[in-house]
Amino acid sequence: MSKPERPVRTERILLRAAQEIKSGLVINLGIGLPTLVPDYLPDDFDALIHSENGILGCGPIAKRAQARASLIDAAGHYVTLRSGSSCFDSSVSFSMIRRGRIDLCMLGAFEVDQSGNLANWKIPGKLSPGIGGAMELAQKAKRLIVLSTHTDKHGRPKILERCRLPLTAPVCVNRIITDEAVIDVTPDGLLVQEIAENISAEELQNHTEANLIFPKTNLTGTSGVRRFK
Amino acid sequence: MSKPERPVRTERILLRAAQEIKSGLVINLGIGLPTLVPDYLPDDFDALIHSENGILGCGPIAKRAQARASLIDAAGHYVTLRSGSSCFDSSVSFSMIRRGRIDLCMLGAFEVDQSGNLANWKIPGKLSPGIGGAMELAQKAKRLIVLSTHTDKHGRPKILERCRLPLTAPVCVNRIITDEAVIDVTPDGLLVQEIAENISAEELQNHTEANLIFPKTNLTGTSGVRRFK
Amino acid sequence: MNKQKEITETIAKIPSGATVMVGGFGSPGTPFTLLDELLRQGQDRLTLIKNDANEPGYGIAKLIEADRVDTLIASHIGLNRQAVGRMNSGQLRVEFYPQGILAEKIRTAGAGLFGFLSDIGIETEITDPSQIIEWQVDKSVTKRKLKVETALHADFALIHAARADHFGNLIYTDSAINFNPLMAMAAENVFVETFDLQAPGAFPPEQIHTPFAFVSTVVQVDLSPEYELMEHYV
Amino acid sequence: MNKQKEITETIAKIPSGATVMVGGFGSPGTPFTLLDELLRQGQDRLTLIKNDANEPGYGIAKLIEADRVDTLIASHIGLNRQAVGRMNSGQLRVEFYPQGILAEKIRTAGAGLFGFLSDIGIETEITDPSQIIEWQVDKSVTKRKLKVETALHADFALIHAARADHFGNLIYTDSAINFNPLMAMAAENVFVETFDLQAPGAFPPEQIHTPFAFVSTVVQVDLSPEYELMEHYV
Repeated sequence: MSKPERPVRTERILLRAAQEIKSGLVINLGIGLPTLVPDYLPDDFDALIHSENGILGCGPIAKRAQARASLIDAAGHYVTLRSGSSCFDSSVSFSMIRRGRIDLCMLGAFEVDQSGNLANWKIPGKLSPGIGGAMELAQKAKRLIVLSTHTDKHGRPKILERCRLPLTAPVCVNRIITDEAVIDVTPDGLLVQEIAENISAEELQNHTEANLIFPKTNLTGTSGVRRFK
Repeated sequence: MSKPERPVRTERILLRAAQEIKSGLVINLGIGLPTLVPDYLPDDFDALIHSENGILGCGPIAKRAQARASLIDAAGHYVTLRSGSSCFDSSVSFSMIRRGRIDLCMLGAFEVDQSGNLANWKIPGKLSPGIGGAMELAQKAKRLIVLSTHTDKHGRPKILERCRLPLTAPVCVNRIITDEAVIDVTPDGLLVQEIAENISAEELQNHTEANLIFPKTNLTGTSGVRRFK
Repeated sequence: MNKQKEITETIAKIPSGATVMVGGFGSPGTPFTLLDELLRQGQDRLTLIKNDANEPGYGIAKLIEADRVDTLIASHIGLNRQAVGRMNSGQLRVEFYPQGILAEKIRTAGAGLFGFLSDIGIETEITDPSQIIEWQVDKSVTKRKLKVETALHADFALIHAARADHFGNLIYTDSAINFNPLMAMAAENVFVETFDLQAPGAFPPEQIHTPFAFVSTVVQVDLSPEYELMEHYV
Repeated sequence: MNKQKEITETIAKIPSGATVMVGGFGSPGTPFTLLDELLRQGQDRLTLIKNDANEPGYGIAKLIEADRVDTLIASHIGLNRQAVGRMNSGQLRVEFYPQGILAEKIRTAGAGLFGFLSDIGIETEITDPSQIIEWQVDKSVTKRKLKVETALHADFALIHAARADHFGNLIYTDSAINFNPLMAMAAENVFVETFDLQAPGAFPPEQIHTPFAFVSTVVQVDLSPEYELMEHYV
C-alpha cells in the first residue's frame, strides 16, 4: 500500500506492529500510531477492523472521491467499508468491546509499566481532553499491544517501573512495540523478545526505567533475542 | 369489522373497551379479552398497536392467505402489519414499555381491588405458567384498563377490597371495564362511571366485594352515572 | 473467516450439562433444525434459556419431553401444557422472569456488564429483600429502593436468522427477531441457522442486526414444516 | 399521527436551563440544523450531553463559543481546542465518562431502568469508593466489587436521522448512527431532523432503527455545507 513518508522511528514501530495482525482477528486500532498500521499491511490483507464509533469492517482511509461525510472512523478519518462490514450504535459497539469480542487492540501510551499498567488518557494540568474509548478497550480487549516510541521527545523513558500518570487501566498490556524493542509483559516482569538491529541490550536497558529481562542471557548479551529492522 | 359470535357479556365489555381507544395512542392489548378489542373498532381506525414480542403497528389478525409464519403477536395469533409498522428485539420492546411509551394498556384480571392492585399472573397451586410481559405492562403503561367479567364463572366477585392472589403490580389500574360497569380507581376508592342498562346500582354493589362510590347519589340511585349497552 | 460449518460438528460442541440460550418467541425465531440435531445427538442435563417452552411437539418442547432438560429459564410457558405439567410434578425446574427483565438480563451479559437496577416486580412475590439496594440514582436527597438484576450468561446460543453471510452477519425479520440478537451477543459460543446464506457484502451495513464479531458458526438449513404456518393457529 | 413540524416551533419548546442530548460522533449524526436554530433562538444555561464537543465552528461548538452551555457531559473533546480551553479556564463545566459507559448510561434511561453494574474504570481515578457495591453476580461464593453507573436522563434529544417517516420511524446510516438511537429512546422529548422524510410504509419494518413511539417531532431540513465533507480531513 502506498503511504506517506514517515520518520524512521515511526516506520519501524508500524512495520513491526503490522506483523501482529493475523487474518481473521477482530482488531481495534487506537488514535495515533495504531491507526497508521493498516498502511503496512498487504493490499489484499483480510483485516477485520473495528472502530468504536460503530463500524466493524473498516476499509482503507477514503480517497476524496470515495469519502462519505457520514462515514468516519473513531480517529476522525473518512474511511471506506470493506465487504461484510456493518454499522451500529455506540451501545452495540462497546458491548462488542466489553464482551471481549475484540481479539487485538493496539493503543498509544504516555507511560506503560512493568506490571502492564497503561497511562494514555490524561496528563494532569496539561492534557485532559477526556476518556474516549480507551478505558474499555484497554481493560477488555483479549490482547492489548502498546505502540510507542521507546523514549519521549526529551529522551526520557516511557517504560517505567510504575506509571506516575493516572491509569487508563491496570495490568492490561500484553506487549509493547517500540522503535527499539518488542517487550512482553509477563508475571516475572518485562521480557525482551526482540531488539532493533542498531541497538545493544545495554543501551536498551539504559533507555528503560523498568528492569528488562533478556531471555537465556544477561543484560549485555543478546542471544535468544531476535533482531528486527 | 366482521367478527365471530361472542357471548353477550363478552361483547358488552369489548364494545365499551373499544371506545377507550383514541386515534394516535400507542396501545398494548393483553392476552384474553383485550386482544379481541380491535374487532370492535371501525375498519379505517388509526390504531397503533404494540405487541410485546417486538411489533409496533400490528394490523388485524391475518387471514390464511396473508399469514406469515414469522409474524405472530404476543398472544400467538398470526397478524398483519399496518403501514408504518416496525419490528424489533425484545429489549427494545420492553424499553418502550418501561420507558412509558405505551399510552394505554388493557389487561385481563383474576382479581382487581379498590386500591388499583392487579392480580392476573398466578393462582398458587393451580395456575402459574409464568409472568410474561404482564408485570412490566401493568407497572409502566401510562394508563391501565382492566377488562373482566364482573364476577367469575361461579358468580363470585372479582373486584375485591384487597387482592388475595399474588400481585402483578400494586396500585396500577386506572379503570375497570366489566359487563356490568365502568369503574375508575380514584384516591377515594372505586368510582362508578357507568352501569350497564340491565342492572341496578344495588345489584352492582352486591356483585362487588369492594365498596363502590356512586357519584352525586347514593347506593340505590344512579343519577350522574351513564348507562351503557 | 468463513464461519459456515456442518450441523453435526457444530452441535457436537455442546456437552451434556451445558447452558444453552435458544432464540424465539413461540415459533418465530426458534432454531428448530439446530434443536432437532441436539435432540438427535443425545446431550442431556441441559439448562435452557428461552422465552417460552414452544408448543408440545415443537422446538425445545421435544427436548423437555425427552427428559433432556433439567432447568428452563423462561418468561411464560402457558402454550405448553406438558411443560407446565412437568414443572408442577417436579420433573422440570423452571425459573421465571418478567419478559423484559429476562431480555435485559441476557442483554446485560452481551454488553459485558454484570447487572442492572430495576423497579419491576419490586413489590411482588418475585422479589426477595436480599435483592434490594438503596441507591441515589438522581440529584434528589433520598435514595431509591431498587432491585439488582444480574446478568444471565450461557455457554451456547442457538439462533435462527432470516439471512446470514459467511462472516456471520445476521439479519432477522418480523416477530422472529425477539430474543435472537440479545442471545447472539450474550453467549460464549453462538451457533446460527439460516435458510438464506450469502456472500459477505450482500447486506447494507446499517441493516445488519448482529455484526459478525458475536457469531461463532453459521449453518445452512432447509425449510421444513416446523417453519411453516401452524395449522391450529390459522 | 403526522409528527412533522416546523423547526421554529419545535426548538422553541426547549427552555433555557434545559438538559439536551445531542446525537453525533464528531460530525456524522450531528443535528446541525436543529442546533443552529437553538443558537438563533438564544436559549442559555444549557446542559448538553454529546459524545464530543464537535469541532470549532461546528454544531455544539457554536453554542459553547456563544456562552450558552453551562455543562457538557461527554466522552472526549480532543478535537475542539476551544472547548478544552474553556474547560481549563473554568468557563465550561465538563463531565467525562468512558465512551461506552456514556452510551450505556443513556441507553439505561431509554430502557426505563435506573442504573447498571460495571467494572470499567473501577481501579482508576474516575471511580469514587462511594460508587462501589459488593454483589454476588454469579454462583461463586465470593461477592464481586462493581461500580454502580446511574441512568442519564434528559428533557430533550436532538437527533439526526438519514431517513424518517411522518410517524417518526427513523433510519440512520454509516457511522452517523452512534448515539442517536440511544438518545432517541432516553429523552423525554425527541426532536429529529432529516433530509429524507417519507410517508409511513416506506421502510421495511425490521430496518427501522428507532420505532415511532420514542419520537416527538420530525423536522425536514436542507442539505447545508456542514453536512458535507470537512475539507481539512479529506
